[in-house]
Amino acid sequence: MPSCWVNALVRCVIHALSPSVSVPRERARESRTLLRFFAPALLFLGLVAATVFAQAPNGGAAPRSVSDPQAADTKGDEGGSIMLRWTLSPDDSAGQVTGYEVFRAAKPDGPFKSVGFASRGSARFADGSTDDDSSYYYKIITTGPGGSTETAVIGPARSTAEWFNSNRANVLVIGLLISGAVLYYIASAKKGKKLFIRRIAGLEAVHDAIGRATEMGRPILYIPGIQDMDDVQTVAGVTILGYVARTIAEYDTKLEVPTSRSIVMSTARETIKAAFLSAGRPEKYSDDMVNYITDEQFGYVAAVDGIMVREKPATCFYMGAFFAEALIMAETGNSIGAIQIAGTAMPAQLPFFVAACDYTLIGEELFAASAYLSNEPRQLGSLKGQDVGKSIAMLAIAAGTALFTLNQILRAEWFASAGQWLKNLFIVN
Amino acid sequence: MTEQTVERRAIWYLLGFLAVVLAFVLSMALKGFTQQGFYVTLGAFLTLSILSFLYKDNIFYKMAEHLFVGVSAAYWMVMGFWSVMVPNLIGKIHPPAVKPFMPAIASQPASYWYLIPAVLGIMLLWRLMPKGAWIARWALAFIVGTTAGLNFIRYMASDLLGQINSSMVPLVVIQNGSLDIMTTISNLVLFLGVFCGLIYFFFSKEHKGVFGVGSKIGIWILMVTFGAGFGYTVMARISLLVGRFRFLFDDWLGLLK
Amino acid sequence: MTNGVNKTFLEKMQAIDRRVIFLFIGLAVALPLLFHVVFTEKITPIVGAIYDRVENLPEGSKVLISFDYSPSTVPEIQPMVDAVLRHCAARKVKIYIMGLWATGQNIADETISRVLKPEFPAYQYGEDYVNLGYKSGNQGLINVILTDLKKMYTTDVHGTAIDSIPMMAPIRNLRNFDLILSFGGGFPGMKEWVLFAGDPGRIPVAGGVTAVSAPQLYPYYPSQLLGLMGGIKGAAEYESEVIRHYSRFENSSHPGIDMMGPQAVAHIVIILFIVVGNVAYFLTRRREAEND
Amino acid sequence: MRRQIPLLITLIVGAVLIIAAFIPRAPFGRLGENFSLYFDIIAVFAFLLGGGNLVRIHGARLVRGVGMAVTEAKKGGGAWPLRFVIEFPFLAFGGLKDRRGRDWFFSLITLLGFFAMLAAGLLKLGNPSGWQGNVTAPEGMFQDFYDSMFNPLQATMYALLAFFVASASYRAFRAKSAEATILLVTAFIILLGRTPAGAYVTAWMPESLSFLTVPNLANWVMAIPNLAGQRAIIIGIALGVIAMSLRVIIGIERTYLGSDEK
Repeated sequence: MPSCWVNALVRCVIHALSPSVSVPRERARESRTLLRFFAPALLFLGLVAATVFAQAPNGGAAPRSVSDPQAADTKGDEGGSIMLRWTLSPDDSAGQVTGYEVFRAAKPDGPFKSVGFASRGSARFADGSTDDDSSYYYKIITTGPGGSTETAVIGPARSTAEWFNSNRANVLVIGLLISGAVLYYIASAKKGKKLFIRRIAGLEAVHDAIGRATEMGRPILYIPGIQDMDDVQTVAGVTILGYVARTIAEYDTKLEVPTSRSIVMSTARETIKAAFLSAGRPEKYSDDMVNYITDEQFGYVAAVDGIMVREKPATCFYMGAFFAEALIMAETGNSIGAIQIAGTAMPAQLPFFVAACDYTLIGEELFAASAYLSNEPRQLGSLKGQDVGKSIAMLAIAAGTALFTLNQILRAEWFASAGQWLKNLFIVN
Repeated sequence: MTEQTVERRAIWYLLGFLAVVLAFVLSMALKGFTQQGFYVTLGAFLTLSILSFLYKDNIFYKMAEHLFVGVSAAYWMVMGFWSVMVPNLIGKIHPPAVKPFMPAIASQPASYWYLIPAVLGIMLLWRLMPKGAWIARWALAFIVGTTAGLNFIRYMASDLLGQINSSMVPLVVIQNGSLDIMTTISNLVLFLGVFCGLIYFFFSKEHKGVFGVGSKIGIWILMVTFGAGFGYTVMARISLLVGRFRFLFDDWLGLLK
Repeated sequence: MTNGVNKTFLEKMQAIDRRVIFLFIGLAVALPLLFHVVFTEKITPIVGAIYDRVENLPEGSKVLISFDYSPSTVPEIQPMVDAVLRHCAARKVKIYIMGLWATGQNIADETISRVLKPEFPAYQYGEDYVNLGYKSGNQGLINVILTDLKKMYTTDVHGTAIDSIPMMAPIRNLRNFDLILSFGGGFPGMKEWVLFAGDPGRIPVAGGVTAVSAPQLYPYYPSQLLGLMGGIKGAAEYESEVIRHYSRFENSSHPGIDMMGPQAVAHIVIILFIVVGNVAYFLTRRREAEND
Repeated sequence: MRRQIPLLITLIVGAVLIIAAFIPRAPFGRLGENFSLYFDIIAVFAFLLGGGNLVRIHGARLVRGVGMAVTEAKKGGGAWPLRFVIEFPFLAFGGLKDRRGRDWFFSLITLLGFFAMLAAGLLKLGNPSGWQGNVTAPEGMFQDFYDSMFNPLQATMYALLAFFVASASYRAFRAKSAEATILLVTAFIILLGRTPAGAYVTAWMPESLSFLTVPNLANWVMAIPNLAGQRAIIIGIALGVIAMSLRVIIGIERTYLGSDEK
C-alpha cells in the first residue's frame, strides 16, 4: 500500500517537473487531472510526511534494528572487557528507541543473558564482566515503546589484557613534550643561561609583609590550605612556607601555622626547621609554631578566626587548597587590618580571595611561587618550561579553532576531518 | 586591679553565668525536659553562640569554638578508625581480627600488600621517639612522591587535554546559509577569553606591546570570571543562613507553620 | 558648613560598619521567612536537561544517586534530592543510593524514611530501592566500582549480602546504570563522578551542587555533564517543574521554592549596599574634582 | 645519606606511578588507586600525631591554669574551695593574669568534647546494634553528639558566610579601576539574575531584545566569559601542577624534606 502512494507521488513529481515531455494526450490529461486533484493534497501530505519522517517514520511499530554490530576486545585495558559497537538504529533520533540491550552467551545458540543496557543515542557498550579465557557471543536488541528487534548473533569475541593503554597515547606524547620542555629549560638554566621572569606582585609583597609584622611586633599567620598532603596544592603551600620561613628566621617575628591535617603538621614542622637551619637560626625554631587543630573544615576555621581576633596577626598567608572557609578567614583577617596574601588553585575560592585580600596568586601562580621565591636558576627554568606548555595549548586551540572556522565558511570536508583529528588528539579517555 | 574590683567583676561574671544557665533551663522548659528537648536547645544555644561572633569575639563564641575543635577532631578520628583502619588495614592484613565488628569482611583472603602503609604509618610516628626522628621523612617522601605522580597524570589527562579539546570551536557559525550571530559572538568571546587568559599567565615574557594588550584582556576575562563566581555564590551562602534561621524559628521556637 | 556635613556623610556611606551590613542581612533573611514570602520559578535548560532525562527513563531503569554532602550543605542540597527522588519514584525507576561522604549515609537514611517510605509505600526495599551506604576512598572508590562494584560493596548499609538483594543482580559495575546523579558540592563530588565514571565509562552523569561549585562545573556541560542544578535556585526550578507535571506533589514540601523568598530579599539588600557604596564613592570623587 | 634516601623514594614512587598510568595490566593498572588507599591508612596513623598534639597543648594549659586558679583562690584565704566556686566564672573566663594559663577552662571544654566524642565513637556507646552496628547509627551516642553539637556548630560556622559575603561585596565591588568595574558589573548582573527581581527589572524589553534581559544575560555570562576564564585558569593550573610535580620528583623542590643535618 505505501509503495503505491510513493509510486503516484513519484509520477506526479516527474510530470510536474517535465511538462514539455511529450506524452499521449490522454495520458497527459489524466496526469493533469491527477495533478489538479492531488497536487495540493500531495503537497500537504508531503509536508506532513517530511515532518513526520524526521520524527517517527513508523509510529507505533517496533524500532528498526541497529546495523553493523561488532564485538571485539576493549583496547588498552587490563582485560575482562569486550567492547560492542554498532551503527544507531535509524529510529534512534526519532525517539522511538528507548535503548539497546546487550545479550551474551557462551555458545552461538544461547542461552543468551542480558549483560547491560546502553541508552538511546549511544553506539557502544563495554561488557566489563568477561573472562579472558572464554569466547563470547552477543546480540543487540533495540527496544522501544512499540516493541523490540534483535540483531543476528555476533562473535566469537575474547577479551585480553594489554601492556600499553593505547587510549592514553596522546597523554603520553603531550606529557613527554611538556616534561621535555620543563627538563630542557631546567638543564639550560643550570648551565647558566639567563632567564627573564616577570614580576609577580603578590610575591614581591611577601618581604614587605613580613617586615611589617616585625615592625608592629605582631605575629605572622600562615595557613597551608585545609587539604592533606595528597593534594598537590598543599605540597605547593608547604614549599612556599619553606621560603617564607627562611625570611622570617632573619627577623624576630612570631610565626603561627595552624594545620587541619596531622601529616601537614609533620611536614610543615620539617620544612620550617630546615628553613631556620639554613638561615642560620636553628635555635629559634620550636615545634609550637605548628599546631594541629582539627580535620573538620569549619572547626578549623572557627579556631583560626579565634586566633586572628585574639592575637591580631599583622600578616596572613593563605597558600594551598581552600573551600568555603576561605572567605570566613579572609574577612576576619581583613577586619583586624592584617595584610593578606593568598594563593590557591581552587577556582571557586579565587573570587573571594581577590575580593578580601591584598594580593592573590591565581591558580598557576601558586605553583610558580616557590620557584619564584627560591630565585634558583633551575627552579626558574621550570617556569619557562611551563610557558612552553601554554604555547602548545594555545597553538593547539588556535589551530583547531582555525580548522573548524574554515569548515564553517568554506564547507569543505577536509577542514572538518582535519579539525576533528586534531580535537581527538586531546580527547580524554 | 584592686581586690575589690576583682571581687565585683567575679560577681558580675557569676551573675552572667547564672543568667545563661537560667535561659537554657527556661528554653528547655519550653521544649519539655526530654533528651530531644535538651539536644534542640543545645543546638540553638551553640548556633547563637557562633552567630554572636559577628558582633565581636566573646566567651560564648570562644566556648563554642573550643567545643567544636574537640568534638570534630574526635569525630574524624573515629571515622578514620571505623571506615579505614578496621576494614582497610586490619581487615586486609588479618581478616579474622575484625570478626566482632564487621563479620561480612572477616572471611575475605588476607592481602599482605597492606603491610606497606602500616610500616609507613609507623615510620611517621617514629618522630615521637627520642632517636631517629628522621625516619619519618621516608614516609613523607613516599606521600609526596605519590601525590606528585598521581597528580601529574590526573591534571594532564582531565584538565589540560580536556579543556584544550573543548576549546576548539568554530569562530564563525553558519546555520542554514545564514550567520548564527549569537553563537558566533559567544564562540569569539570564548576563544579570545581562553587565549588571552593564558597570555596573562605567561611568566617568561614581559607583558608589553601586543602581549601586554593580550594580558590586559586576560585580566579582564579573569575579573569577569571572579565577578560571576562571586555573584553566583551569594545565593548558596544565603541558603545556609536560611537553614540556620529555620532551625531557630521552627525546630527550636516553633514559629513557622 | 553643609558641605562639610555632607562630605562626612558620604565618607560614612563609603565605609559602613560591617555590623550594620550584618544586621540588615540578618533581617533580610529572617523577616521573609517569618512572613512567608514566595516567588514562582521558570525552568532553565541546564536544569531542564535533568528533568527531561528522568522523565524519559523507561520504567525499571537503574538510577544511582550518590549523597556526597554533609549537614552543612543540607539546606542547599536536600531540596534537590527530595525533588529528584520524588520524580524518580513517580517514574517507577529503580533507585540505588550510595555516598562518597561519610556524612552522606545518615542523610540518605533520613531522606529514605522521610520521603520514600511515607510517600511511596509501594516501593520495596531491595526490589525498587537499595541503600549501599558510604565507602571511603573518594575518587579511588569510583575508579574501582567503575569496573567492579562488588569488590567494594559486599553488603548494603544494613549488612545484607549484595547477592541476596534482587535488584543488585543485574549490577556488575557502574556501566550498568542508566544515569548517575551526584549531589554535593565539595571533594569528592560531581567533578570526580564526571572524571572517573562519566568520561571513562560513558555513563550519563548529572546532579546538583552548591551554588559555589556550579561555575566550576559549567565547563563540563553539556558534553561531559548531562545537566546541573546549582544551589537553591536549581532546586526551586526542579520543584516547580515536578509540581507542574505531577499534581500529586502539589502538597509535598518545596523548601527550594520557600527559600527563594529570603534569597531575593537578601540579594536586593546586598545590591543596595553595593549601589550605596558606589554612589557615595562617585559623589565624593566628583566633589573632590570640583574643589580642586 | 639521610636526605638522599627520601629523595630516591620520592623519585621512584613518583616515576613508577606516572609510568603505571600507561600500563593497564596488574599490578600496574591499580597502582594509583592502591596508593591512594595506602595514603588514607597512613593518614589515620598520623591522627595519633595530631590528636596527641591537641591533647598535649590543651592538657598543659588546663593543668597550668587550674594550678593558677587554685593559687588565686587560696590567696583569699579561708575556705578556698568555696571561693573557687564563687569566683569560678571569673577564674575560668580570662580572669587570670598570666596569659599561659588564662584559657584553661576553654581547654577543658576542648578536652571534654574530644574525649567524650572519642569514647562514644570508638566504643560505639549506646549503639542499637552493638559492636557490629554502624558507628553513625541513629540513637547511638556518637550520632546524638553529632546531631546536637557538631551539626549546629558546623552549619552555623558555614552560615556566617552569608554575612561575610555581603560585607566583602560591599567593600570590594567599587568602581575604582577598570578591573574593579568589570568585577562589579559582572557580579551585579549575576546577583540580579539569580533572583526573581532580575526578571522584573527588564520585563519591559521587546521580544527581539530578549537576550538582553537580566536572566538571559546572567546565563550567558556564566556560560561564556566565565567559562573562558575558568578554562584559562584550569589549563594554567594543570601546567603548574605538572611542572611542580616534575620538580618534586626529580628532587629540585625539596624544602618539605627538611635539612641535610639532623
